[in-house]
Amino acid sequence: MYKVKVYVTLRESVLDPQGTAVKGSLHSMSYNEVQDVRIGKYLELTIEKSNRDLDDLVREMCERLLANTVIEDYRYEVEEVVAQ
Amino acid sequence: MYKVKVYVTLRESVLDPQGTAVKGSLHSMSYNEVQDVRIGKYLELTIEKSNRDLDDLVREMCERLLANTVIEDYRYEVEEVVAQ
Amino acid sequence: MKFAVIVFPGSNCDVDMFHAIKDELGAEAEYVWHSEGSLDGYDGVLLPGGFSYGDYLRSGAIARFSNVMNEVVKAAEAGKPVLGVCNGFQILLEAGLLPGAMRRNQNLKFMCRTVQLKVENADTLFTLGYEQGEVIQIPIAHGEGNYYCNEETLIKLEENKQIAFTYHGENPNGSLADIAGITNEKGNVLGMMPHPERAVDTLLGSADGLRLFQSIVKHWRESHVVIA
Amino acid sequence: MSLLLEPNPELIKSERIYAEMGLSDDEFAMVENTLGRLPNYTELGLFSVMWSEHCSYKNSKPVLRKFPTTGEKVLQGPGEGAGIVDIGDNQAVVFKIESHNHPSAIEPYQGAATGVGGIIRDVFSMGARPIALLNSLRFGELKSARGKYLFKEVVAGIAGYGNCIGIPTVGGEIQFDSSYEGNPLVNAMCVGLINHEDIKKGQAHGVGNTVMYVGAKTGRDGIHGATFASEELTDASEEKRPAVQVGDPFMEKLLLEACLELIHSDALIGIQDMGAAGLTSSSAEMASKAGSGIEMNLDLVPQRETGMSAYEMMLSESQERMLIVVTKGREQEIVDLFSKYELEAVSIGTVTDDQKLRLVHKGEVVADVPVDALAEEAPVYNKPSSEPAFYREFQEMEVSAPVIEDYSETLKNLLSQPTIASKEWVYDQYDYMVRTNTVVAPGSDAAVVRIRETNKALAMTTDCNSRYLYLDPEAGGKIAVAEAARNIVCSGAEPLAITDCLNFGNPEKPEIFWQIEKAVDGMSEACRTLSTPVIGGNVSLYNETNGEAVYPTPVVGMVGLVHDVRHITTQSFKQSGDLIYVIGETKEEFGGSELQKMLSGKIFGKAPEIDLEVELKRQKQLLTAIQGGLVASAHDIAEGGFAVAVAESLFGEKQLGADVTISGHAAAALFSETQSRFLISVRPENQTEFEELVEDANLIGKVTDVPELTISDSGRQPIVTESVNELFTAWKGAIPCLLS
Ligand SMILES: Nc1ncnc2c1ncn2[C@@H]1O[C@H](COP(=O)(O)OP(=O)(O)O)[C@@H](O)[C@H]1O
Ligand SMILES: [Mg+2]
Repeated sequence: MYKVKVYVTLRESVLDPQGTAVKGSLHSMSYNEVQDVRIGKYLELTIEKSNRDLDDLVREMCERLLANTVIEDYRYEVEEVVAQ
Repeated sequence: MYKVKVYVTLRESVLDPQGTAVKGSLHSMSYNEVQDVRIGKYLELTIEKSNRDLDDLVREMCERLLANTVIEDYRYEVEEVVAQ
Repeated sequence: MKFAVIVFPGSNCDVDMFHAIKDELGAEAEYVWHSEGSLDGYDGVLLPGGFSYGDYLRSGAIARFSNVMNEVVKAAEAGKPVLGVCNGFQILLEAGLLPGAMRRNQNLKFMCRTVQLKVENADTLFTLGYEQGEVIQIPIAHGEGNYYCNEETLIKLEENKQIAFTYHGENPNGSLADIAGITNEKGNVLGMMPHPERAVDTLLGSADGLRLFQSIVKHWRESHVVIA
Repeated sequence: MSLLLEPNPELIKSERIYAEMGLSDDEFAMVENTLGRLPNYTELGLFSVMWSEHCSYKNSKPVLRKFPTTGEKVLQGPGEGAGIVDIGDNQAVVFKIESHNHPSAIEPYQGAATGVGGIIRDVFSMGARPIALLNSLRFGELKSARGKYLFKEVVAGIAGYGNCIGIPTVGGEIQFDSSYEGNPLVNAMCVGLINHEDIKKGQAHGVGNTVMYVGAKTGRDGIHGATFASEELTDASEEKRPAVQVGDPFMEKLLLEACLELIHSDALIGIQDMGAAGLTSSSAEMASKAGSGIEMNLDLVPQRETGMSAYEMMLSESQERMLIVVTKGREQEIVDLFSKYELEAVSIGTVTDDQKLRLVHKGEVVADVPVDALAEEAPVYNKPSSEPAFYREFQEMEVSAPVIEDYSETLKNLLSQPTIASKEWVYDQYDYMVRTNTVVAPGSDAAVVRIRETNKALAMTTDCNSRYLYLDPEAGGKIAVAEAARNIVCSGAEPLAITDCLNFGNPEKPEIFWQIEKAVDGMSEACRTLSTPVIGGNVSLYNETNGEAVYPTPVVGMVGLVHDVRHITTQSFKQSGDLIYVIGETKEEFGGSELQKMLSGKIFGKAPEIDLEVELKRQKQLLTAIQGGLVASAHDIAEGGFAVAVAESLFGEKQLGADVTISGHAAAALFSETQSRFLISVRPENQTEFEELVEDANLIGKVTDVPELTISDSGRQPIVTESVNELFTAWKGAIPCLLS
């Protein structure tokens, strides 16, 4: 069993209205130390071992569904866990 | 300068409609290896050094704004970066 | 009776609320910008629907830090009627004036339609114009109306009769215990996802929402007379 | 982050770098000639976007001139952000439709969302309060995963933007055909309301006045979007595409409220949105229309990213931005006004008298170009046109009525065709009620939005059956306008004017250009006959995927005036015992029909005929009857023919049925798509008066209180007996079922 953590973030040139709004709010709450905020998605997948290569599998799922590669980048980390 | 990565996830006891929907889609695309999907937020904050303790600062921002602790948990990682 | 209609950046049902009060209810209403520091002179506070701060991060999360929210808390503590509709409800939750939190609708879609609500408690100052158990027609329009609270809170809500409205028939968003609207313990703060201000004129469908506003005014008049 | 060195003028010429930006050799020579020198890279960028089809209409202008654009009530025709029509009481209605087809094919959610954002800006930049949104969508059949994805995301994008900004999305139309598989069409329309004295124009008058930039910061998104929209989509489009624009409806809501406050300031001289070709088109057009020039210091432009070049800033299509011109010396008032909404207003330039667009960046003049050359004097082409061979073939084809064994079954199947089926899955996601003025929500013929503090209301619709246009663009063009007017009239309104979006294939192909010409001929004639001038619109060409064009799709957006809210009429039957009429006779017309497509998988033959004089007469008589209070329900007979129309009239809230008798050939009577027909119900006490007024009305049956549809043929034999619930389920469940 694997736990796969996927991070999906907006590409660099792409506007992040959410991040901008949160930054504005933090400033109005006087957290002026905050210079920038970018907001993305964080997914935790629990995946069973199968005969497919895990990296292949995860990459394929990201490209096809989990990330919108037109505007988003993704990366992931794999952790092997012992099934309970 | 610090880069702080904040992960906000729904509490275990709270149903995650989005995660359930994504899991359903993955299954319908025949990724049957996927046992579970949980979806959260991933925030990247760029924070300037100030006289406040960074951990205090981040925790406070999370508790007050970035996470709703009625339904969400959060954790974060700090990375020190060299300002350009 | 004079109402404050609070306007946050991104509120968009403020106009509807204003017209419902002025044109249909015939009471006084004024817009109050989110940066205002006082709500003196208003007898009731209305937090309208919309997308304050774009609903970015979480709906209501940013708006609740507006200046005016300190005043809304004070008004609530002073026992003035405070009504939050849709985004207004979400803001009240984020501000801790009402217990619980909102999740995305179970089907993950925004939904706009007229639904049936059951009046669960006709004894509040907002619902005294309805019959206990009456079924009314009120529109909804939201993407995050899936109410959640923990078990303990739910028991308390039930025991204290804080559940004002539930969805009758189909539950459109998956909310816990079919909850559509709840009050605080004292009963002077009501948050609800459906839009009573959209149901004040039969030309547009239903006028069932008007009685909610009439209830507030009736209660105010009665308590006012007593005090005077 | 673009550290690419910009090529110098000589290299631009010798390496034909202009060709990559979409300029031809001749056009480049024109630029060189106008400037009296070679353009630098930034200047080349200005010309390439301004001379793209999207901005210059270089291929469509000669055709657009054919549209009737004037009328007694027209206050503003084509040429500004949106057209304006007088509706009395010192009020006017402002509306326009625009396409966002190519961006939606690449990133459907954001493409559709920013399309909505753009058309809203066009309306409030005139000074009008946007009161309603509509759309017109075309997709491939809902079969492929990609097709479903595009459909779902486009709808979500439209909903996401409109709901957040708080303008109700009250109507639209959706057609599914394989010709749109790779190139969906996403057209968005916005309707606004204005008082006469508030009308603003996009003009930069008054030498020395200040040019200010308001709204969102500029990033590298959408650079060359206009050029991109003026090319065919190919498999290589992936690489060429600019950074996708992301819409920020929250920002636009603030911008909208700030601008509507701004229009009451007498410091405001001119205002225009930064749409396609952003800063370039807004500045050049504002100056050109006023006969002035503009000088801007690009260092002052609010920037979201670092190290942007002049070229990038001028060509960026970042959303939610406006350019305004204000009286010199009064800039601070404007800054204060915008800061209330947490928005930036920044002085970036001045109005000059030399009719040039001069740009300074980092202390250097980086462009110095005559504004008229960019805006007014873009090349115009009269493209060759030729009738395609398939048109002749279609004209000569005899299409007979198909043989149908089970009429009930056929009706049910028709009702579950996605083009006909209920669109509730779609409009359930749109907040169509916000602002609490929506009297007739999506689901009837036209949407109706009341005007507060008056007795009046506005009816609005978008229409186009592109299958008819494919068979016969001229007839189809007439039908598109007539059908829109029919919908308006059925809802109790007087048609006022139209806006149009001409979605076609590559105009460089003579057969495509012929389609454009013929469609516009047909539309123009219909607009003249029905007295609905064209007050604005948009052209979207090059809608092709790997060489295959979409069906010719000139979408018509029409607005009508309801003189008294009591005239508002909907399509559903109201009570048992009411008499059912069909206005107009039925012919055997199956070319391009839903039935033909369903049974044979393709369309062929002649499009339905239309006589505009007959159309006008019936519309006038029907409207008079409605205004006289004689009509209980009114519905136009369109896709799927009479049987579908009668079924739809039964899908209201009341549990009613209908018992009707048809005459003539059964398949035609039920499913032919003959034009200029209406399905009406009338209370029995109004029978005589109604029949006297509406010449071509034929009584065919009654509304009943048993929820069942019974249709008998001329021999009084029932050929359809079906429970309304059964029909309703087929109709309502079709789209969710296709998507699941
Ligand atoms: N198909 C059309 N029919 C009538 N007018 C049109 C059509 N296409 C464009 N126009 C008019 O030409 C003018 C320029 O259009 P456009 O460049 O799309 O304006 P904008 O950039 O403000 O959207 C507008 O006033 C528009 O109404
Ligand atoms: Mg525009």
